[in-house]
Amino acid sequence: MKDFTVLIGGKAGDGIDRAGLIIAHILSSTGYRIFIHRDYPSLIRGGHTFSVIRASERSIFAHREQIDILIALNNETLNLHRKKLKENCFYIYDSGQTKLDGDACGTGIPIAGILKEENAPELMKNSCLIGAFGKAAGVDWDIIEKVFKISIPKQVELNLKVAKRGYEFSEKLLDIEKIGQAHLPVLTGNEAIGLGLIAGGLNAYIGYPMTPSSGLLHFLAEIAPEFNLQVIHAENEIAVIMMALGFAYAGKRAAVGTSGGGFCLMNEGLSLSGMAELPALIILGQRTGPSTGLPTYTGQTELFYAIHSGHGEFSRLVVAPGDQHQAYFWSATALNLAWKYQIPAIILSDKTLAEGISSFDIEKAGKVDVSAPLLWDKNDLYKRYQNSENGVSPLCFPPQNNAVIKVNSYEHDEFGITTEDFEITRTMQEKRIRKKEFLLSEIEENYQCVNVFGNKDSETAVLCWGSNMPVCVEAAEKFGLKVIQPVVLHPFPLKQFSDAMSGVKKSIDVECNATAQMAELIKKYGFSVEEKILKYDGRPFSVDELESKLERILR
Amino acid sequence: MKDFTVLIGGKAGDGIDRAGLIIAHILSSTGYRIFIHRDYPSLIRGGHTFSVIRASERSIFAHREQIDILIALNNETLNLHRKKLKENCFYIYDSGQTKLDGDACGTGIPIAGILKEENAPELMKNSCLIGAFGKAAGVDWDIIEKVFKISIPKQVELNLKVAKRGYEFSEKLLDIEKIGQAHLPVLTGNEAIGLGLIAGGLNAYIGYPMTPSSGLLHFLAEIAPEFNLQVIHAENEIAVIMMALGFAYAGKRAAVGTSGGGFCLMNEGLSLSGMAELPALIILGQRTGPSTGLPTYTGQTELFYAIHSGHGEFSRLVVAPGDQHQAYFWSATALNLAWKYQIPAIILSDKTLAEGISSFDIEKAGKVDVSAPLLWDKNDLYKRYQNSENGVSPLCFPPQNNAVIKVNSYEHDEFGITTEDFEITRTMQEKRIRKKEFLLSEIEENYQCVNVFGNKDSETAVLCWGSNMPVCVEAAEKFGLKVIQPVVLHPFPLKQFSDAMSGVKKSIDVECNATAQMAELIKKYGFSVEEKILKYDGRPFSVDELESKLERILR
Amino acid sequence: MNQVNLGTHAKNTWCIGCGNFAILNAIKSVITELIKEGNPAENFVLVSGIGCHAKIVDYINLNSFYSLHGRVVPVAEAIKIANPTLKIIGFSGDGDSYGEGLEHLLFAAKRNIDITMIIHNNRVYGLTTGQFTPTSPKDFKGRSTPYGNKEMPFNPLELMLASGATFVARGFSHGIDLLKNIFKQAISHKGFSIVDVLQVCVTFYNMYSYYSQRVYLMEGHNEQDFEAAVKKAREWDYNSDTKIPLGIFYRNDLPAFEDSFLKSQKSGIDRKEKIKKILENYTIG
Amino acid sequence: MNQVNLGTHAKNTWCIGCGNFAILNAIKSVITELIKEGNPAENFVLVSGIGCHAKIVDYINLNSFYSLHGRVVPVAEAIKIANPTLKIIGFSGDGDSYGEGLEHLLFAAKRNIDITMIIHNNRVYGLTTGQFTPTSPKDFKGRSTPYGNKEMPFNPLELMLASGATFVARGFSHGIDLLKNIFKQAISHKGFSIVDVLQVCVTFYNMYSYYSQRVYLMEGHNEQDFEAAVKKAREWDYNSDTKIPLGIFYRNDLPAFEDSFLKSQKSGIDRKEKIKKILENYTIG
Ligand SMILES: Cc1ncc(C[n+]2csc(CCOP(=O)(O)OP(=O)(O)O)c2C)c(N)n1
Ligand SMILES: Cc1ncc(C[n+]2csc(CCOP(=O)(O)OP(=O)(O)O)c2C)c(N)n1
Ligand code: SF4
Ligand code: SF4
Ligand SMILES: [Mg+2]
Ligand SMILES: [Mg+2]
Repeated sequence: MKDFTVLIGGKAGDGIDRAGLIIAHILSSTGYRIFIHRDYPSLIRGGHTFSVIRASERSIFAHREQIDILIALNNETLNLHRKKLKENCFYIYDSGQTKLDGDACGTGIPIAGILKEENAPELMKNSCLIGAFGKAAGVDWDIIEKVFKISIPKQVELNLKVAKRGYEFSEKLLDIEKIGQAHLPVLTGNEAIGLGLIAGGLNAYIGYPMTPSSGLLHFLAEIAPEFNLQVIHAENEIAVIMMALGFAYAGKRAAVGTSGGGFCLMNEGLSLSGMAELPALIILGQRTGPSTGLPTYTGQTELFYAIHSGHGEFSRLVVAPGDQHQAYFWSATALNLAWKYQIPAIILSDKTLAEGISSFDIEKAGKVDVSAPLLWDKNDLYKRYQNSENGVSPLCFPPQNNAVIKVNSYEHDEFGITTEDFEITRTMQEKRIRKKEFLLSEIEENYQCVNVFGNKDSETAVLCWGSNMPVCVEAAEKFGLKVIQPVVLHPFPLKQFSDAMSGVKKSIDVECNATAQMAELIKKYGFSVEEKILKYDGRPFSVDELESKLERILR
Repeated sequence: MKDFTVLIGGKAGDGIDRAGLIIAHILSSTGYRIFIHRDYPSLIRGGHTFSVIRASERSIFAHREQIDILIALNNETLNLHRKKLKENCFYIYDSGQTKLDGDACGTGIPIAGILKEENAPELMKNSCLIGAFGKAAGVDWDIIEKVFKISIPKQVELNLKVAKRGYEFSEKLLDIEKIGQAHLPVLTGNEAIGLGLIAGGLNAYIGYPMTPSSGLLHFLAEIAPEFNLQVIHAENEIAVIMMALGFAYAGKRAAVGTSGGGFCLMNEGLSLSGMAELPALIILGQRTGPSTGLPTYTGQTELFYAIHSGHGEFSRLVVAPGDQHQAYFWSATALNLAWKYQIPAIILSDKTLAEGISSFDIEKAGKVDVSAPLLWDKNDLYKRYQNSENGVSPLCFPPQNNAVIKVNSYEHDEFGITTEDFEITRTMQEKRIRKKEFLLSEIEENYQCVNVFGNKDSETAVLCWGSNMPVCVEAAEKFGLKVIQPVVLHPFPLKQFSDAMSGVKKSIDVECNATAQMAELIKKYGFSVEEKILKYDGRPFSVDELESKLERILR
Repeated sequence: MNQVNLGTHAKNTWCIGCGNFAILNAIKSVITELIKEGNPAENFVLVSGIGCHAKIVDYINLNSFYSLHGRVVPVAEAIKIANPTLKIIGFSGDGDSYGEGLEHLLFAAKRNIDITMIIHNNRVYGLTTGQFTPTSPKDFKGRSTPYGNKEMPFNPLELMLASGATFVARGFSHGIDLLKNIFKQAISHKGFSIVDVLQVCVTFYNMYSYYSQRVYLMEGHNEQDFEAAVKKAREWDYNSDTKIPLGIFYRNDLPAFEDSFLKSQKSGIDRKEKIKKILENYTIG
Repeated sequence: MNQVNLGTHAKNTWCIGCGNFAILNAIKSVITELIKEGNPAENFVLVSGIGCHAKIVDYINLNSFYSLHGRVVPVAEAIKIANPTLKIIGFSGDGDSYGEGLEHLLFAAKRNIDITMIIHNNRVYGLTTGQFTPTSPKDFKGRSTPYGNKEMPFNPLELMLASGATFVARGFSHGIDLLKNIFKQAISHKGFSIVDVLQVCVTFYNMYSYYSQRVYLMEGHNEQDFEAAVKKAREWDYNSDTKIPLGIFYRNDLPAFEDSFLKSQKSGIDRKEKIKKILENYTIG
């Protein structure tokens, strides 16, 4: 069995996340590629929460509905998820919490008894279940031992004892083959973005907690000392974006992360970034909206908003990576491009990507580096807004001897001094807007802005963007379809997209929103979609779900 | 002469605005229709400022470049504007301020001397020049006297004395015919919007000063007692929009006004308006952006932003009136529609409309009324978000016996209680989005959402929106072209627009922005424009300027 | 009207032991009393922000506006101005009203508008799982400050007194009788009232025993004396290790903002007639 | 370096007699002195908001960031953290920093970050032509409050003291020597400093003679004494008709925020190597 799924569920506060991650590490260290989908409500305790851990021989970034093993911390979990089991009895449960009815057959672990006997606290019940899972999946005990030793901060020995009891109590259900592949790290999308930013030269991260981007703030705050990163949790999102622009003025690469509500508050600063030509990188983690919505669930509703946010007209970059590898690559690249063109860049993430966990292969992600922006040559008088063919002016940063560096939110002349002159206004508007064309031709030439997956000869294509890419690729495989994913969404890579669409007779648009925003976007360029598969209940597509929706369309 | 233009200019702080307005009233009371274009820098004193007062037999809302009489308070004015004079010598100037060169010929008024002789303060120099203008334009003295008596708050007699001296000193330059038309009031666009809102049932206006919308705040604050209006100047724009939603919750119709930067800060509240289904009316006065830009100049750069602002997906209404009459009508109508559908509505205004002054004929503006929203029938249990065919739920307001009224920024059930259930989420998303279709069919049926002017049989159409409408209509007339103006921009009135476009072979897009946003918008519906006339230097088109641009295209 | 049922069908999802329960119970009992005393239930409007605290409006079967993070105050103000007969109670968190929305809070105090703000001050962001807030002590290790935060906390009572609040009090989530007492007086106070509740977050910042050892009820304190109030408020600065006074720090009867506002709509204004009249003023000459 | 020319090609557009000229002249002369004393000109960064006050950055030939209405503070803070060798001077208005951006100001004071904020407090919105601001007196008739505003003003000094500012002063635009003196000390102060300048707006709120009759320079005041500072700050509440003290109210040397922050980038971090190391921590088992 080289592709299987484990679901572990319980109440919020039960430590499901952590337990899921340990299971993932156990499977990862046997050579599997991992994806974890986390489903949890916006609350701290109570409420049903579960993690779907999928392991496969191949690199994966989507979950499946059908499960091979179910681990249930409570009755609710069993009731909600048992029907997804491929094999009726392949579940592990706490026999103290759950009374099975007539057709009982799973593996009940008497956790309370075990904990009591080992003199272990209640929160070690997860260790016990993980142990039981290990046996059920046929994992060698020493692998479990190794993972526990590294990942459990306190009382490892006791945890191991409890786990061992679970291991011994359980029975083997699956026969998981070992895979002779490198053991890869397992990361959230937020972490992949964070590492990409660092690879792209990040100096400062400013944030205000907001799901699903808080994890990025936490991650960067944690590793800050390693990179002399300045990580600031500011008073609100307005301060966040304004601080980022202050850093940019001082020559430091800054990024900020938020979700819809916080992004709203950053719009004024975004417009300033465009006007003052101060690079800014914004990670916009989408979730189910409008307004507070479902804070811990997903959505893809900010495509147009990202493209049109902020008043006035100016150039910007909008990219929507689809998995950890793209997240790493495009975070670094967007940061470099923001600095090269002195523009705002937006990385459209979402809950699925940001908090989804998967195996990460840095070699597969693509090479990135810190590329220097255009710097002042120190000849002549310094003009912060010197006009140029591609609209980009040489930069320098205070303190710089013999240069006066003035940036301005008003319309300004080349020196950055306020003007209301109509000719200068026109010239400067054009300077700022022109950058878009140069940016577009650079990226169409140098980057894979539109990805094509699957059967490239198919006349039917699945169109998708962002975190829907992996699930589309996997589901499309079954039907031999082509999958087209524009990863750069603005400026729109029309050349690459048209190439990708050549030969396509029927296209099926897959999005996590109710109004088919990407379909709407490409309409402007003369492309229409024949079918739409839209989901807007906060939950991402599973592979099986999308397969069955495609099937209905295709038959 | 039944269409002529007067330009009065000087330094900021010289009282040009006021003088222009008095001239307008003088001309208005002789039966002329008036339009004033005000050009002033973002500063309080110094800097060149001028008003172009145009008078015509016909209703007008645009200025001309060529002028009939120039009134110059200083040398700069003379130098900047003399070349626009149709007749070389038709200018009036302060002979104390300005030394003419060789070919001198205008009417120099020795203002300082006159003021001294009359013992009048310096600021009465404008009265002197207005008097001189009166004679030059052939206006009867008693008309001037009447206007002065009503519009000058202090020292009327002395002002009149000074004016009379100017009158006597001057000579007749033009022969202005009296026009046997009703004497109409002269209003800014902001004032027309304010009156429209009141006609639509406004109870509260919340604002934070920002050009070009501050005038609306000032106007409504002034007339508040007449209508028991609550007018609040809040601490910032976030408070402004949140207060508006508080008023809506309590059953009071509220509107807010701002410009781009303040609108950014309102985005989060806009999304809440969509989610909580609390009606909100936002007047977005566009100016030259991005960022602070040119605060006192114009632009049309927020079309897409108005349509896509705020995170998540929900229904909204976006209208862009083109002149005082449309401003009045659509402000009332948008307020009614916002309440009928419980959605946010945005009125896209701009500096040209908001601060432009023109004659206003309430009969021509169209009939408006306060229409009641759907109210709870007081049977059954009250559900704030009761699902319904068109997505609209019955309203009631606290205090309401036997009803508990809960609104919520989270996804919620029909009672307004938070939910994370996927089915309720889907249902509620659809409820909110569905309103758009019903709104669209209602407005396409009941309102003129797309206006057609000029030669309806022409195969060439000028496309425009917002405050460009009047200048397009006038310029197009010269060439016998059709003019198409969608006044509702979202939801897009495709049926009416297609009808308007039927028979059009060539279309010329006229916009005050650099990226042709409306052309971009209609592209999605399969319409392309053959030519674009774009202006983005902060200044509105004058009729002559647009005529010459059209001419270049048409020949 | 002797049976008041304030429950709803919403499932309570606070952690077991959370200090929010005390606030919920206290406010329910105070409102129940007020209703029994003759205040119609429909006259109450609850407003909340976003955070653990904010869920409280889902749990009380009264009019409510579940608003945005940091935006309790302007919503509450507007509802009050729109209809001064309503009793507005705002529930907010320390992240909510001392952080994201601090400015609104200060302006409401400045205006002395007649709303009651109850701050669930657990000195941590609960709902977003444990970051530092404006009242967390210096060196607090939260998820955004794993090496300790570098800022001193605000003393919100001092800020409120400096801003013009006319009723300022502090309660503790483990002293429900005091909470009831304070809430009732705060709601009855005409003008802006704020109650800072030291609400224990058992999950991310469990200060239960710390507080229990330090809190004491002020006695003999003159609530009308502004200087004394400031002094008392400064006794504990939310950082140093001292005794923590509880109770009402300040109370002053001054004209409330909404009183100087125009009264709610007289019915029967003939808008059309009046518009015509106004237009006459614009028809000069 | 004896000739310092701080002029620019921007045309000055303030009204004749505006109090902003005094602030401009004072700051130019202080900076000139500081440059002559050996502080490189390029080490100064001026930050402004939007308003009449904000134009000042166009008139001084030094590094500057002409920011947004209300957003001077976060920009100034970030530049300081990005490079602590820079001297950051923020120019802001009363609408700007006591209104729209008040929250940022309080947080900067709380952090005690080493920036200097100069508030051109003309108690009116100048640039938007005369509306009331948070420091306008009650009953002020501005364009948004033609019948008088209904709110008491803030006392910004009191708020600043309550927020943790370590240098608090008040100047007057018609006392340039005092301004110079205060500005120089404020800039030299290590930590957050604020100077509230009673700046006369001759066009919309001409308080020149009012102030002239009431201002006095504090003497014998102990700047280190917080209690005394609060008392002095409360002497005039920006509303009542009393004497108005000028000078430095408070000064305290405490650790500044940016000091506890990581120092600016060591060069030569091998990002790729370190990323690999971090990934190892995510490769468990
Ligand atoms: C504009 C915005 N930024 C961030 C968030 C995310 N968020 C939700 S609750 C919260 C913190 C709440 O902290 P607090 O007010 O102290 O409430 P508690 O959970 O502690 O009761 C944050 C940051 C949001 N909803 N909106
Ligand atoms: C977000 C935003 N809201 C409103 C404005 C409009 N605006 C520009 S300056 C100003 C007031 C400035 O007042 P103050 O800070 O006191 O400065 P002053 O002109 O008096 O020096 C306002 C409201 C703006 N630029 N941005
Ligand atoms: S996280 Fe803290 S504040 Fe939130 S419910 Fe749990 S204990 Fe209460
Ligand atoms: S309006 Fe007032 S503050 Fe502005 S420049 Fe004129 S006098 Fe100065
Ligand atoms: Mg909290
Ligand atoms: Mg001011």
